[in-house]
Amino acid sequence: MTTLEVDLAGIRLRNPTLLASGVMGETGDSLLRVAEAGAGGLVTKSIGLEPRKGYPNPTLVELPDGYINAMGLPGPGIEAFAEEMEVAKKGNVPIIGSLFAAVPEDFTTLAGKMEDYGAAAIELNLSCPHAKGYGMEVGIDPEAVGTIITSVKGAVTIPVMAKLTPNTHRLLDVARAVEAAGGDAIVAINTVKAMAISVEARRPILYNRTGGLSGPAVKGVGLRCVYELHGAVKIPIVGVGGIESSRDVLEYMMAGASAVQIGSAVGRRGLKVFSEICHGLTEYMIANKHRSLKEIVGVAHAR
Amino acid sequence: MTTLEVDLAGIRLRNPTLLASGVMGETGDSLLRVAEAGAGGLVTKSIGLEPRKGYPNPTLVELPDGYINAMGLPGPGIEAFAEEMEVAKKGNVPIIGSLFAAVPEDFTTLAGKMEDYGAAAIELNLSCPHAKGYGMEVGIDPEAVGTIITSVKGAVTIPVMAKLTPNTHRLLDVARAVEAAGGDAIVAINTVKAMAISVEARRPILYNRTGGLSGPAVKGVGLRCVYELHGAVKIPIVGVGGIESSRDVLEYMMAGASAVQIGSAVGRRGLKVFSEICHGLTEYMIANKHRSLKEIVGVAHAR
Amino acid sequence: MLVETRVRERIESGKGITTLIFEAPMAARPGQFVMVWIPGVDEIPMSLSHIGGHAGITVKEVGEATLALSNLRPGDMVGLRGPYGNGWKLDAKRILAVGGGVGMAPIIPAVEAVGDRGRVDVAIGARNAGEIIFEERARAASSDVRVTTDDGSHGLKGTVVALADAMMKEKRYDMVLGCGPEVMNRFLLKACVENNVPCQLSLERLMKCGSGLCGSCVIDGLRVCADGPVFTGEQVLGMKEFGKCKRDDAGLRVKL
Amino acid sequence: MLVETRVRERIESGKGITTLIFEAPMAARPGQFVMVWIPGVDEIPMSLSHIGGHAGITVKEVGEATLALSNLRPGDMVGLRGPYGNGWKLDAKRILAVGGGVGMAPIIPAVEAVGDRGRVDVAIGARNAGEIIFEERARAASSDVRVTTDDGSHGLKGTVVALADAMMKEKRYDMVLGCGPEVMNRFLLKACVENNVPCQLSLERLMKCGSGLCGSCVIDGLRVCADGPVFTGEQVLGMKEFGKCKRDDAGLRVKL
Ligand SMILES: Cc1cc2nc3c(=O)[nH]c(=O)nc-3n(C[C@H](O)[C@H](O)[C@H](O)COP(=O)(O)OP(=O)(O)OC[C@H]3O[C@@H](n4cnc5c(N)ncnc54)[C@H](O)[C@@H]3O)c2cc1C
Ligand SMILES: Cc1cc2nc3c(=O)[nH]c(=O)nc-3n(C[C@H](O)[C@H](O)[C@H](O)COP(=O)(O)OP(=O)(O)OC[C@H]3O[C@@H](n4cnc5c(N)ncnc54)[C@H](O)[C@@H]3O)c2cc1C
Ligand SMILES: Cc1cc2nc3c(=O)[nH]c(=O)nc-3n(C[C@H](O)[C@H](O)[C@H](O)COP(=O)(O)O)c2cc1C
Ligand SMILES: Cc1cc2nc3c(=O)[nH]c(=O)nc-3n(C[C@H](O)[C@H](O)[C@H](O)COP(=O)(O)O)c2cc1C
Ligand code: FES
Ligand code: FES
Repeated sequence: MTTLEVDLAGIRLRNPTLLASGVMGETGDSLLRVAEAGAGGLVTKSIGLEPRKGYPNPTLVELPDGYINAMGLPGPGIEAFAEEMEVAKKGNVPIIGSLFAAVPEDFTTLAGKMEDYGAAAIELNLSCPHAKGYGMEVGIDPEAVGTIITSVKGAVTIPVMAKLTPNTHRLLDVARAVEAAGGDAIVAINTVKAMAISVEARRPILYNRTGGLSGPAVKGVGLRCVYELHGAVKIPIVGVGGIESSRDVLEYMMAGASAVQIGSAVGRRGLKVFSEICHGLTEYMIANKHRSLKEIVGVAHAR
Repeated sequence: MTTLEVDLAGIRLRNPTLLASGVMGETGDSLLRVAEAGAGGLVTKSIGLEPRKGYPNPTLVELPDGYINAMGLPGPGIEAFAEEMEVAKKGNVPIIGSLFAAVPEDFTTLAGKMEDYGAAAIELNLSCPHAKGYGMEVGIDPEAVGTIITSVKGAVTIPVMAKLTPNTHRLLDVARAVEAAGGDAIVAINTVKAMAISVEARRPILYNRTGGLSGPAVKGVGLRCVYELHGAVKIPIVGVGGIESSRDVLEYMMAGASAVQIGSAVGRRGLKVFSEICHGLTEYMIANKHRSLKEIVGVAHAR
Repeated sequence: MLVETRVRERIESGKGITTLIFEAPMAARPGQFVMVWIPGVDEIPMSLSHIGGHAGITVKEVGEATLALSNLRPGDMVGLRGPYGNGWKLDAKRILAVGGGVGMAPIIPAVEAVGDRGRVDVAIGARNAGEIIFEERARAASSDVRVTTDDGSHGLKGTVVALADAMMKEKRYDMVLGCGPEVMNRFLLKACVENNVPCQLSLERLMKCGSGLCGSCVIDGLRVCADGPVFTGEQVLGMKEFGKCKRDDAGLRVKL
Repeated sequence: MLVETRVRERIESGKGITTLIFEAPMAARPGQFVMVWIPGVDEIPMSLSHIGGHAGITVKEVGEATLALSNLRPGDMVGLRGPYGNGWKLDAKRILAVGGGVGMAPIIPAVEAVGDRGRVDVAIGARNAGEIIFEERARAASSDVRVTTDDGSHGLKGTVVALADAMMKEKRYDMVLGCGPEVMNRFLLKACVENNVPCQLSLERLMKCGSGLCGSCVIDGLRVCADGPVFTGEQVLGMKEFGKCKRDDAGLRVKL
């Protein structure tokens, strides 16, 4: 029988499609629903130390080929997230706890709690383009990132992944720093810093003015990052950005991704996107006589 | 009467729409045709010291919302470009000579020739994402960029503009270096580094593997860069990226652009895009009782 | 996609309840909603009380954004995105539509869409006469429209749920549509279960993205914006959080 | 948008001339072309010799990419993007279609599209019998098909331009369609001018983007990919570069 199972840094996933952070990931019940819809694993909303309201609305702009969002990292904070994890775990798929913080110590504290709550891995959000003091503001400096990875690795026994930003020319340097510090995987990409302006209102639409571009518009950027990362580091890569079909997943895997995440397509295509993609992947594997998806990871690098 | 005239670093443009570099800009006759189609000014293909064939095909990938290209900076070289400029000048609109080089001395040589040929200004391509040794490889380092601007400014009397890349977190630092070195304007953005993969062929589609994303997909990125630049430097900004309609132009101007460039839309919409945009701008100005487009530059920054 | 439009007409539909008709058209199903951006203020969800030719909403003043909306004048600009959500299913043979207060906003286009005065009855309730809205539109589209107010200032005195309960006992319906405050929805659901009539309820939760992404609007795992706002009675019966708690801006549970 | 497809059928249409029919359908107008990607080799422009149900091209071996294409076998993969270009205008009453060698590729779908055997005549020319293609398709669609070869090995001996000239003198046409080597196009244009018959010519230049962007395919200011490949006789008469020079990969002028 064809299996879509993949191994991601030691975690077994029933299929390579993970829910991306920030989409339906704030509450246990919504995470559970995504598991039921067929996702191979779940990444939580990026959780911080304290509850945060996020930015006032508008927090989202819809474009023909994607979204620009500036939610502002809303979330209940790590304490309250315990009960959400309890519920989410009923989905019986690995849960990756996404975390944001400004300094290594806070990342360590958060990661420890996430491990206690039963997370299968940690994803460090070093890449949010629109929250002051967090995310990409720390994620563009290889040294700072190395320090964070070292600290978090020292504090937990589960795999630690770093989610990186494409908004820098230093992506590969940062990724090498993650690998050197013992990080277990790279997740790429987070959103591309962008903006939308209303001509009638003569002002930026988003409350935060700038936000992050996601969806099909950024697929080419994500593919390029994954392809370049595959050539630069040996740890596994998780591809994210504009994935809406099994073909998109195959492109990412051929570029070098061991697994993928899906965010915007949940809004644009609906929750059925997970099962539809898995169906398409299975068909592809049968047609091409593959026994494991591992066989296609990185094949686009051969010449 | 309503006028669309704008001033860009001392150059008078009959309207704010310039042809972007690399599109129909390699031969005098094609530049002339774009002038006849209504463009307010023309930017030439980026010209180097020697003739270059560029990359073999495929050099272009078409996407629903844009293109990914890796032409590889083909061009006849600065000597042979003299006769093209002679022809292009018949269009009676300002011609901005785009140049690429690896070191300041070469930029200086090229700029001197372009001035001799009758260019109204120089645009330095510090931002091409896919030509080894050129473009963005030099354009992400504020110091190196400052040196180039200083040298070129010392060699010509016409305005010198720097075209910058969004593929870095240092955009504003680079722009400030341009301003400090006496640069006359910033042009943003060049393409966003991206890639396309063929599942059937199991390889990148472009000969050069990676290329640059342009068209509507990057409009939000360009708007963000122009908006941020407007807050960071006082020299004028030329907005580029995904412009296809008068509304797009208004968004860029409200974000802070004094003029705009149009590239991909020439392929997607046809040459009529210039006159259609100008028509839309005139209608907007009449409806909103503006006497000069200057009145809307940067208005999205007011709160 | 954001549609930038202007207020074409402003109608005071009731006390503190304002209807805004916009220049922009909006092809939508009854029960769908839009995210309304009031530049410089906020962006909030509003049911479409008018669909087709010109989009229209009916807003009750409860806080900063609804106040700003209520004060808009013809010519003022708003941004609309949508329509979002599923809307009502209207294929039942005999429908009872029940609206409480501004809950009539998503109900009235459904009543009109049935297109057969005999197939749909309407029960309208509010605290007092001033808050009864769309009674005339209802009478134009239905041959049995009844009204209640808490204080008896118009129509019967009592709650709209009591009225709906009586109507279900008096006539045979095979579908109830309901929209109002959550406590009304809760009792209406109870009445429907007791009278053995299936129902659909339009629910509300805090909305940010409106597009099924952020998860801020969930009741249990269901997104009000994308899986609702209209849910079947069975779905609502399965909701642990319905009538009990909601989520605040940080995603923390708050008791209702 | 790149369509990844496979070769469905391979037909040797003539000596060194191969027709490839692909799995993918292609809705196109006669005279349009596609950019054909042969992975690992190149991407080159090819007229569509078959449109509709399955896309087809007819390729003459002249260099690396055309050789690779000719050697493809059923099941092999190519990428297609397009269709690009304007295609022929076919509204004239009496048409003479003139194809030289593989120049028949964009001509034959036009002949078939006229859909009236009496409205279109065809003149086919080539160096020798082996290079005459699509004669049968032409006969099926036209009641007057004539053939010439340089060496007289099939049909009349002589050039297709001489044949066309004779036909123009013999019958009345109000449009000539022509495609072949540039020297043939040049003399055909001359003959049409002399016989006072309007014409359309399909031209070729080096193509990179195929999409009207890069400017590598220009003749004077006109892009063969986007403004052509079919140009009117008047347009061609106005071209300083036609028949004289073309541009190389670097955009430098090269004598023809
Ligand atoms: C799908 C949907 C359709 C809606 N349709 C309409 C409509 O047609 N007409 C109308 O008047 N209102 C409608 N609402 C409710 C409306 O969106 C809120 O009243 C509005 O967001 C409050 O904003 P505010 O800034 O004025 O008040 P705030 O200052 O935010 O709050 C004032 C009070 O209203 C409560 N509140 C805030 N937001 C909501 C919410 N989303 N749901 C329930 N209570 C809330 C607060 O808890 C507080 O008690 C709808 C809500 C949803 C989710
Ligand atoms: C719109 C258009 C439609 C075409 N349709 C067909 C077709 O239906 N069938 C067909 O066989 N060919 C067609 N061609 C020509 C075909 O694209 C070229 O023969 C091919 O690109 C040559 O590639 P190569 O690598 O095999 O040869 P190369 O090694 O590149 O060159 C071999 C020889 O061909 C010449 N050449 C190369 N490219 C071109 C070109 N674009 N135009 C003219 N001469 C060229 C070179 O100068 C050289 O003499 C068409 C060209 C255009 C522009
Ligand atoms: C509404 C929204 C909220 C997001 N929130 C987060 C977040 O909290 N943490 C994070 O690492 N990424 C966040 N992202 C980024 C996504 O996880 C993902 O990297 C990005 O959207 C690209 O993938 P997509 O094109 O599939 O959406 C968010 C994206 C969206 C659209
Ligand atoms: C085919 C192509 C070739 C280009 N060549 C150049 C170039 O030589 N120099 C340059 O500075 N920019 C070049 N660009 C970038 C454009 O000038 C422009 O910055 C970019 O495409 C974004 O604008 P658009 O969305 O309007 O195309 C090229 C773009 C395209 C699509
Ligand atoms: S409001 Fe964001 S998911 Fe419903
Ligand atoms: S091939 Fe690029 S413009 Fe024609």
